[in-house]
Amino acid sequence: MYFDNFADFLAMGKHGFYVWLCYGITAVVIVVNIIAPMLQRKKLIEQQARLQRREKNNAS
Amino acid sequence: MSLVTATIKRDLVIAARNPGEWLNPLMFFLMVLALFPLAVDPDPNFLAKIAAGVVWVAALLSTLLSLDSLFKADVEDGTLEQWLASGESLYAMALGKAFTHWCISGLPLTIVAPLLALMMNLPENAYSALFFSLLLGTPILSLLGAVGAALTAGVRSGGLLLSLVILPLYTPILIFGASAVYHAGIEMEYLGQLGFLASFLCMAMTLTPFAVAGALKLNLSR
Amino acid sequence: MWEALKRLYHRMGSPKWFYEISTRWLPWFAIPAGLCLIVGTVWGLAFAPADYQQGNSFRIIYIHVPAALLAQSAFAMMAMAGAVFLIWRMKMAAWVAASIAPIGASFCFLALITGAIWGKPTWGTWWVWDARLTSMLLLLFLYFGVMALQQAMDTEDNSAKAGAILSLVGLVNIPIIKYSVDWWNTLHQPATLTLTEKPAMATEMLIPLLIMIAGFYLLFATLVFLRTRNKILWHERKKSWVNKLIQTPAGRS
Amino acid sequence: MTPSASLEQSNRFTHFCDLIAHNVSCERDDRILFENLSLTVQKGDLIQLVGPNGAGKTTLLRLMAGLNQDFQGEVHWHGENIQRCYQDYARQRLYIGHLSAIKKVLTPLENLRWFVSSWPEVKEADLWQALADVTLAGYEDVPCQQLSAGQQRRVALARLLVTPTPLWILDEPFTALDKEGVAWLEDQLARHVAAGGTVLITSHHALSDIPALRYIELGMHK
Repeated sequence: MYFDNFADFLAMGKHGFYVWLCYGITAVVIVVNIIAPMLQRKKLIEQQARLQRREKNNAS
Repeated sequence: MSLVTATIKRDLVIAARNPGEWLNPLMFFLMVLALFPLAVDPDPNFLAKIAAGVVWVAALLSTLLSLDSLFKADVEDGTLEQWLASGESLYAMALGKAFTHWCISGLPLTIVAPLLALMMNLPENAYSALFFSLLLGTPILSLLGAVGAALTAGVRSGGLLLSLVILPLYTPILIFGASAVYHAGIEMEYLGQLGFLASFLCMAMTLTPFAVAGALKLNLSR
Repeated sequence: MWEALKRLYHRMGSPKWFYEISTRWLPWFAIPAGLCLIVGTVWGLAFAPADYQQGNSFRIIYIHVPAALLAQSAFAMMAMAGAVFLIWRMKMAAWVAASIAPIGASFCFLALITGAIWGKPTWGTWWVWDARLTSMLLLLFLYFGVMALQQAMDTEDNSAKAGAILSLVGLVNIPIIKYSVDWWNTLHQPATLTLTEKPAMATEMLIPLLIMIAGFYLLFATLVFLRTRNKILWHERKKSWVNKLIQTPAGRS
Repeated sequence: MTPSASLEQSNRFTHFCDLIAHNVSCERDDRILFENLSLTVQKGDLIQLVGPNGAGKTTLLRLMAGLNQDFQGEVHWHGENIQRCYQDYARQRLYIGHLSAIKKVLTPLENLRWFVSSWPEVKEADLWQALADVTLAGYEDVPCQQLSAGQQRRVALARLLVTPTPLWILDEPFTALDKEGVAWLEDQLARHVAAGGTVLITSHHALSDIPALRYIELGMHK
C-alpha cells in the first residue's frame, strides 16, 4: 500500500476531493449504464407477457 | 445539356428570382460581424486581433443558415425523385448542388468579406489571405454542409439538427482558415494553411458526394 | 475457410443466434470486466505510487485514459457496424450501432468530465483548451449528432442509415479534427503541463492502467450486449422464439 | 391537340423490350405489401394497378421504375436487371410521380425545359407545341405559382408529348385534372399504346375503354 493509513488514503494528499469526485462520477455513469438496459429489458418482457395473456384471453 | 447542368442553371435562376435566398445570409454575416464590437470591445487594436477569427466564424454561421434549404424543396416537390429517375449519377448531382450552394453563399461572401474586414480593422497584409482562405474554405463548407443537408432534408425541424451534425466537421476548416488570416496579419508565412485547405477541398470534392448521394436516397424510400 | 466465414457471417446476421450466443457469453465478459475494474481501481488508488509532479491527482488517469480510448474506438466500431448495415443491409449491425452510440457517448462524457476535474489541481482551473479535451468535446458533439440522426427519420431503417452515413463521415473526419486541434493547440499554447503526456511511465503505474483499459473494454462489450439484446427482443417480439422465451422463467432473468 | 401526329407514329417504338418483375416481395415496417408477385409488361400494354390505399401500388410502381431497391426479387428489362442497365433503362421510360417536381418561381417553359434535359434530341419548338397542346398557350412565361394546381399538373404531363420514351410509368396522373384534362390524358394513353408504347399506371380513376387495358389488383396482406 502506498499510503500510511486510511485517512491519508482518503485525503489523497490534498487532492482527495478531485480524485474521489472522478471515481464517484464514473461509478454512477457505469451503474446507470448497466441498470438502464436491465430495467428496459424487464419492462419489455412484462409488456410482451401482458400482451400475450390478453391475446390468449381474447382467443378463448 | 445534361440534367446536372440543367439543374445548376435552374437553381441559379431560382436564386436570381428569389434574391433573399443569397442576400439574407449575407446580411446575417454583416450583422454577426457588427455584434462583436458591440458586445466585446470596439477598440481598433483589439478588433484587429480578433478580426480573423470573427470573420471566419461569421462566414461559417451564415453558410449554415442557407444550408437548411439546400435539398428540402427538392425533396418535397419531387425534384429529387426525378434526378434518380433520370439515371444521371447522384454523385454528379451532389457535386452540382454543392457548387450551386457555393455560388449563392460562399462566393458572394468571399467577395464581400474583405470589404467588411475593413470595419473589423483587419491588418492590411491579411486581406489576400482572407480572400484566398475563404475562396478555398467556403467550397468545403458547402460540400460538407451538403452531407448534413441531405441527411436532414426529410426531418421536420432539420435546421437545428443540421448544425449539430455539421459544426464539429467544420472545425478543421475554421482552424486553418482563421489561422491563415491571423498569421498573414502578423506577417508570418500562411501558405501552409492554404495548402491544407486546398487538400481538404480535394478530399471533400472526392468523398462527400458519396455520402450526399447515399443520404439523398434515404429521402426517396417511401 | 471462406465458406466457414460466410456461415459465421450469416449466423451473426440472425438475431436469434446472436441472442442465444450472447446469453452464453455475457458472464464471460461481465465477470472479468468487474474483476479488472475492481483490481485496477484498488491498485491504482491505493498501491500505485503518486506522480512526482502532480501528486495523487494523477490517479484520475486510471479513468480518464481508458474512457478516452474507449470513446474513440467505440466511434470507429459504431461506424464499422453502420457500414456493414449500409452495404449488406444486415439489421443486426444497425442494432449494434444504435446500442454503441449512447455507451460511447457516456464514456466520452466521462473522459471530458474527469479531464476537467483533473484540470483543476493541475492547471488551477476547471477547463483549459487543451488539445485532448477539445477534440474529446468535438467527439462528444459528433456522438450527439449521430444519436440525434438515429432517431430523426420517419422509419427506423432510414434513421439507422442516416446515423451510419454520419458516423462514417465522422470516422473520416476524426483524424483530421484531431490533427487540426493538436496543431492549433501547439500554436496557441506554449507547452505547459499536459494531463497525460509522459515520456515513460513507471511500470507500477502502467500495469494498473492496462488492467483498467482491459476492464473498460470488457465492460463496454457487456453493455453493448445488454442493449443489443433489448433491441432484438423488441424487433423480434412477434416471433415464436421470443414468445417462448417470455413464458419460461429462465428467459426473464 | 394534334390527332394526325401520333397516328403516323404508329409503331414508332420498335425496340421495346419486355419489363418483367420476377417474384418481387416487399415489406414496409414489418408489414408485407406483396409477396412473390410476378408481372410481365409487354409492348402495347396498358396496365393499371388497383387496390385500396396502402396496398403498395406506389411501391410496386417505384420498384418497376427502378427508384426503389429495397425489395426482394428482381426486375428485368431486356433480360437484364434494371439496376445493372439503369442508365439505358432510364432513357427508355418516363416516370411521373404524384409529386410533380414543378418549381413555382419558374415558368412552364423553363420547367419543361428542365424535365427534358436528359433527352438532347427534344427541340425547343416541341416544348412550345406541347404546352399549347395542354391548353397552356399564353401561359408560357407566367411563373407557375400563378397557375392553378390542375394547370401545374398539365405542365408536368406535357412531358408525355415530348419525351421519346416507349414506357410510361405514371403514379396517380389524374390528380387535380378537370374533366377535359382527364379526357385528354385518357386519349394520350390510348394513343401511346396504339403507337406501340407501354403504360404502367396507378389511379383510382376508372379508365374508359381502351382495348389494351389490363388490371393488376393488389390486396391488403395481413
